[in-house]
Amino acid sequence: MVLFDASLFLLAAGGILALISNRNDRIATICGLTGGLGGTLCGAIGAIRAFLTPEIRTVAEGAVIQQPEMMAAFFLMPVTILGAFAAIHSVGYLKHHGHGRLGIYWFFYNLMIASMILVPLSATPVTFLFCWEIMGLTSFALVAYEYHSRETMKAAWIYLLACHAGIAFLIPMFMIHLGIWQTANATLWLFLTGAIGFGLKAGLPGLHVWLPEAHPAAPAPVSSVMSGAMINLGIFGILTYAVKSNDHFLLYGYFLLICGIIGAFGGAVSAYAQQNLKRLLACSSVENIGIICMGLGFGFLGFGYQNNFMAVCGFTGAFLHILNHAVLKGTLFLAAGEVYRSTGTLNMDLLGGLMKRIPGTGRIFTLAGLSLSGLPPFNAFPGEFAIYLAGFAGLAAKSTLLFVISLAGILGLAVTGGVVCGVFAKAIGGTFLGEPRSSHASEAEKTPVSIFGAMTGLISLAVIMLVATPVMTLLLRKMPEMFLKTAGNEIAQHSNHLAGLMLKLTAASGIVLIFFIMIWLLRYMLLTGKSVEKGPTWDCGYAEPTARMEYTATSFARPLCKDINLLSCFKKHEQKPDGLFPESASVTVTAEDPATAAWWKPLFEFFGKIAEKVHRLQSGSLHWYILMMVIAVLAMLIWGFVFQTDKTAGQKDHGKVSVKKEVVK
Amino acid sequence: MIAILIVLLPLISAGIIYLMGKHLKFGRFLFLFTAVCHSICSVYLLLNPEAALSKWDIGKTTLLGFDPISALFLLITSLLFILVAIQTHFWLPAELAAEPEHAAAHGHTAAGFQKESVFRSCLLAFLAMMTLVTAARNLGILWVALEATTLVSAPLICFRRSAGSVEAMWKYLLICSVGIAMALFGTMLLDVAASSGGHSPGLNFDKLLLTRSTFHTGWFKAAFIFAIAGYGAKMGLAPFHTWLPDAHSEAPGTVSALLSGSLLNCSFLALMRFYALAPETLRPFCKNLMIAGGLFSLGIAAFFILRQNDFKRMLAYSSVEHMGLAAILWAIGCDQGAIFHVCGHSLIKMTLFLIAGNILLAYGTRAIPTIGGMFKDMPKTACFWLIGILFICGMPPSPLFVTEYLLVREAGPLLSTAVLLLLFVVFGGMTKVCLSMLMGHTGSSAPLPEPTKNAERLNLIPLVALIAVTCCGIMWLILLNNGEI
Amino acid sequence: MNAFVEIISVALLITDLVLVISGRLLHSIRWVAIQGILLGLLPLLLHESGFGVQMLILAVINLSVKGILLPLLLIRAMRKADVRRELEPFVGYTASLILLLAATAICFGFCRYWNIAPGAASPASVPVAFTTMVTGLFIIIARRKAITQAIGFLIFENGISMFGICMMLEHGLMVELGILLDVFVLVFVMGIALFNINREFSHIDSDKLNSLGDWDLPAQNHKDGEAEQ
Amino acid sequence: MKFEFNHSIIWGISLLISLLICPLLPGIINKVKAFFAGRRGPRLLQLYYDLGKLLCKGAVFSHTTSGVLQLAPVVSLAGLGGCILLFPFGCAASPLAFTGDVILFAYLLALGRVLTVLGALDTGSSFEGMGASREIEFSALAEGALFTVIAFLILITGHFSLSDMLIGFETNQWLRFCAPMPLIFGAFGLVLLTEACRVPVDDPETHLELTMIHEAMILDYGGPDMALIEYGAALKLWLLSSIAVLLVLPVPGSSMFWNILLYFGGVFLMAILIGITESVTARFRMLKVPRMLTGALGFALIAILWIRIFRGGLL
Repeated sequence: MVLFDASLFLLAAGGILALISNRNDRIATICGLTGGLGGTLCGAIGAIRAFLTPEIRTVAEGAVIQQPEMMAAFFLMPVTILGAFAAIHSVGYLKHHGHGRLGIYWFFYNLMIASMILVPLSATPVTFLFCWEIMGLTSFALVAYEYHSRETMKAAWIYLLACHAGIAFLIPMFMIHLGIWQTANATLWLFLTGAIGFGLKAGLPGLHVWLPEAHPAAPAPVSSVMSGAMINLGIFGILTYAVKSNDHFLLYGYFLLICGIIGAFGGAVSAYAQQNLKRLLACSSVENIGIICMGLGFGFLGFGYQNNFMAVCGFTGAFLHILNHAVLKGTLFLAAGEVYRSTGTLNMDLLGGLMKRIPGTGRIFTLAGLSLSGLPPFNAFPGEFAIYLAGFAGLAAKSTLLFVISLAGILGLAVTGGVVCGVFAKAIGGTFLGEPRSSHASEAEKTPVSIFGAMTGLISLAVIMLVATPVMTLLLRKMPEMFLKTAGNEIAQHSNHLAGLMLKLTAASGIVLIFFIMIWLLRYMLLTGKSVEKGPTWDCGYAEPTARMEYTATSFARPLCKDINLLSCFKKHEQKPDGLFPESASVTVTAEDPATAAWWKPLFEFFGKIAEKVHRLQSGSLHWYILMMVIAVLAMLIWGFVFQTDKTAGQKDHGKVSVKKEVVK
Repeated sequence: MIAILIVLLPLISAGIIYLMGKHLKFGRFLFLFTAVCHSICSVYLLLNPEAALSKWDIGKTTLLGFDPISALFLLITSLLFILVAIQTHFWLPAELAAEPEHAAAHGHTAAGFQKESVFRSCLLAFLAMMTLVTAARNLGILWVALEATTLVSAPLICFRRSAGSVEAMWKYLLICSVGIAMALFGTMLLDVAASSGGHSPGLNFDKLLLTRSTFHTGWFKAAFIFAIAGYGAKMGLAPFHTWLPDAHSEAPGTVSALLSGSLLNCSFLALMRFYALAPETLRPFCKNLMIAGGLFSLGIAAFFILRQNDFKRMLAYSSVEHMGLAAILWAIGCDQGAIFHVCGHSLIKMTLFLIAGNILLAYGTRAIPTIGGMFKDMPKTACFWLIGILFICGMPPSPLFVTEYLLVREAGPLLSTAVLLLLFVVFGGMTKVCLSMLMGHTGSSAPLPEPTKNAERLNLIPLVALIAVTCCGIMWLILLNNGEI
Repeated sequence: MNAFVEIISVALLITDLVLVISGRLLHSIRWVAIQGILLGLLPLLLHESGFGVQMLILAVINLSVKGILLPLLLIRAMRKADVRRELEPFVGYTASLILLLAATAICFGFCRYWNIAPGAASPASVPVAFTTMVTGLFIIIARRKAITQAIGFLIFENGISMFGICMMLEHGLMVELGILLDVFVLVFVMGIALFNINREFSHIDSDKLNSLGDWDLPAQNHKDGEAEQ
Repeated sequence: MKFEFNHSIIWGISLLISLLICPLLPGIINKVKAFFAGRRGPRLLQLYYDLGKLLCKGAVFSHTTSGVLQLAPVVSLAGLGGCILLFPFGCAASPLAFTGDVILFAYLLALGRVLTVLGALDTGSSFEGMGASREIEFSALAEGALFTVIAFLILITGHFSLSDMLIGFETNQWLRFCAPMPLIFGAFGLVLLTEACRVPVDDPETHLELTMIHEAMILDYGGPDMALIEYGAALKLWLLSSIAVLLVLPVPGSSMFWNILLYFGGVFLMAILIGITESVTARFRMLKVPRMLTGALGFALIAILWIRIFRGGLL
């Protein structure tokens, strides 16, 4: 607890000092960074310690925060670790983006991290809600940090709406949670309100609309923290508050699994269609949250159907994926930020060839991208592997419903996997490979040390995590047990089994690596002593292929998007060449978010239309106003005396008599 | 005696300032002095319950006196007034100087202003009347005082003489007068209801409260309906609120701050008095009526805030919304919540109107689509504006977050869902507007440099108020967390 | 004394009917004055048990304010605003009369059917009071000129005080005086406002006072639709 | 399934043989095609000659490329190396098999593919970009069909490991589940043709780069890298053909000799089958391929439902 207190104090102090010294960029940065780093590191140590030696939760009377239990500690780890690396990254990133306002940035950044640490630590609902909302507000301030552009404005607005809508569901959720609202089906309502309220933060499908807006708008370190750590807190909320009862595992399971399938697939496809690199990453976050939800769904279904192997696999997969996604997505956003910093654009159709200009970033992005695609020797694979296993276990189960949903889950995961490979091929290829497509890319600036350091640190962490996967699997054993009242021996057994499989996976990764080295050596030997030349790209006879002839990221993605055109959101706008000597022709493909197109936009327009109709009431005519008053009074009178008579009839007679008496007197 | 003193003090000062119209400096000094004295008195009243409960008797009927709620309302009014007074002191010269510049920039002739002495004395008289409202223990006096607030605040609305402000004043006068006349009718009906038990207890609130169980229910129903219509008109309950956006948008920022922050509270106090008198059998009826009124206000306000093009009108509708919320809170029996809500709203709304005044000072227009990039052009004002808007929407640590939480807690699922939905619409509308003003690039109407500089200097009072509000909010949050609310 | 009350009630009803069909402002103001005088007489007639000094003072003030001062103020305002007639009302005079008659019938029927005011001075007086209130509101809603609306408000106010008088309510001197003072100042302020309106708009048709509103604003931009695009 | 020592030996020997003779498969296919076209066609061992020639050459790399281009063939082949260790060669379970290794298998194949795509994009060539784009398009869809086939296998065998799935499937079970076999074979066949870049999805031998997928992606390779790619392709074809064979052929289990014979014979038969397919069909229009792959998915799903509804699955 002392560690967390220290962490919060350092964060707060750093933030406030930075705000005070806003006028001096250097001092503000030093204050903010020191506070941020110190705070996150303290928090990280605290979180890891709490995770390794979980204690029973004891809440002192009137306490606001408490020692985290295992689940809270688990979700604190990405927050603190990512927070530290993103803080380092901020130093380099903001050199160009925040003159004179660095203090403000650091203030909000530190406050955001502090509130994110506080969310899992909250001891009471009110504290939780408060921290939750502060988390939303501070991150909103950071999203709106680059306030000049209209896009940022729109993004910030949508994000703010999402935060607030979340609270609007969470307050009722806590009312049910605390038993203040007594309703039938309390567990169902609790879960639904919680899932929507937290899902808005986590980016469950349909509720995810803020992600592709806010992440591109926010400064890269912030998007990194938001995407890697903050959306996980939504999952934390669902697991901690919305899931309460033991006997509704099937409800939770089916809900999360279906959400997960839709989210994973939809997220992958919309990520594939994006032109903006950070937007692509944001959509990919939706996809990964979908995968996490699938894991959790399988886990709950496992409990519901008393299939503990499935439960262990599902939960372990989900939790592993949470960690891996946090680190990898954090890295990717940091790298994307570096792309933006050095080129000034995130439009992949204008980038290209950055592998030669900012090679460090390129390599790290490639590595992280391949990892997040779930490809084997890399990080995200073990998590997905466990989830697949859970699905296989469900496939072999007796229940037909479970069979169908497991099949859907496996299929979803498989197709998602395929599409995600494309997503990252597009991101890596469009951004880093080939020839630069514009001067933005060809004049990219060099990477500062802080940025490179932050990214390298994170990616090394990923490597460590890959090696440590079997150990982590064992450590995560106790997490699923928390949902069951009784800790079963069986779970431990399955967990050990799974850890064994993970060990084999790690070994397989090692073997692939050894193969790789061997083949590379072979190739090296074959090429030594022979002529290795450089030449132009063979472009089927074109002597001088230019960058304009390259396949752009958009054109790369077009075929698959056309195949899977969700709600026809991918629209092609073309201006065909016209006449004998056509001067201009263009094709652009826009990808609108399916959820936005399907219901958010119509909903908002509906409200807008109501508003326009309602506006007629205030027409400016005094006569009408007074008529309205008279009508309202008449309506109230009629309501009061015609529709509510029965109760007061007796009273009235009584009154009449007494009045008469007075008259008689 | 302090009750009379606190009413008469501003009234006398008002008279003096009016009469010594040419001595501007003296007028300014007296104005501030009165405000300070008034707030000292009201603090004293709040701190000394015995003094607060002191009554002033004429012919055996108690006319003036305080109870804790009215003392609190008085304090809020007084506090608001002193803040507004200080703001006025600095704002007025800036506004007078800016008008010709704006006129030149927008190509219209400079509007005239009322005499400063008239403005100040009206403000003081307004304060006196609001004090009287809080002090009144007699429903007749309450009515008289509330009607008088309309009369003395009407000239304030057209401080800057333009067609719009005159029109707003006219509407304000007529709608409020018709409404308040209905309230008079309601008061009379209450008298009838009360005297049906045998002898008339008069209009003394305390006496009525003792005999309320013998009230004739039919008459009381009618009385309550007319009271809702009448005091609701003053308080801004839809559909009696129609004057509010016009008056608030046309009045200078400081006046709107008082209108919205104090006057609405006073009217709410009047309605609370009526509600308190309802016999037990009629409680559900009154409750339903209040909830319906509150919900309707909330709905109307929500949809007017959506697609609003005038930021001061938006604030006015927000007042309608919050009065609706307060009515609902009061009706569902969450008295503490209602009072907290009203107090929190007063402070925040005052801040917002003061800032709106500053924005108006800099830009010379209230049209939202033409304003943009305030973060760049007037950063301090922009920050405070954003914080204020978020606070008024109930983002923590705003006190309104606490009260909205209480509302949801007490109101039950159905009502809460409706309220939360409408609050969300409000939130969407307000933040949209707010962000479009703050972010992006300078819009079609650029701020004039000199007034902008002045406006940026006028942010002391908003800052103080926002800090106070934040402290309040955190305090209440702690109370809520400890289960003490 | 009941007979007198009835007579005055009928007279008040007649004033209502006249007011609703009167198009000339001066005419209307005069009839409002008559109404005020009748109303001032009413409490004197009601109290058979002798006049208190307090009541006498009140009656005198009431008579002078409602019967003389307010009409004078209104006439002054009318002169200043330079307007003589109510042109093209929203509801034609004949229709107004028919509507008012219907309203009268409803008020009477309503009071009779519910036996709404058994304690009133005279059975006819309460419905007349209601009718007067309705007349006032009707005039406010259905007439164009701002000054007519001020007149309408006075009629409405008269109706309310008539109700109070007929129900024999006593609010005490302070309250009565306060109410009177308020009404007086109100009309005074309205007069000033009328003058200002005339100066700013060069007319006092209150139906043309609709520049403030949310309906037909010049720049209706579709914010939300735009935002989602 | 127990891993006995002699099983492992058989597995090891079959593995080595497979590694050695896999370049024969393209030769067989070409011979079959030549036979149908009435030509003599290239030699059966043509690929060996080609590989030998390529291995002795130097290399030319584009200015545009970064290291990814050179990395791609190596990683692909390393991934395939991982795959072969999990595969039940010669109808003998791999000694390295473990629960769920089928996922690793599928994803290692995907790894190679993604790297190839990245390598193609690295050159900045429009044709290679086009090929890469199509590769992703088709493989994403094929992935679904592949996993449905895997689900089918799990359903009928109850095992999660590739070896157990493919060979733990005995004659009596085969008889029980033979009805949907053509469906599942069809589905996997289409996946195979897609993954191995054969007609009707891709045409490895055309001279119009616009119509190619895989071959378009490797336009910029030469020398040892090309050799690695060619060999990798052959190995992949071998692996996929083996799966197809093991998928539909019941394993008697009694005799090692028969198992091995069945295995190698089946693979060559498969090559001939591919050759025949290529001879009698033309390449599909690119637009039609996604529909075809969705059809494969449909086949597999129907097969699964068939099993589930009419046979109740194995478990």
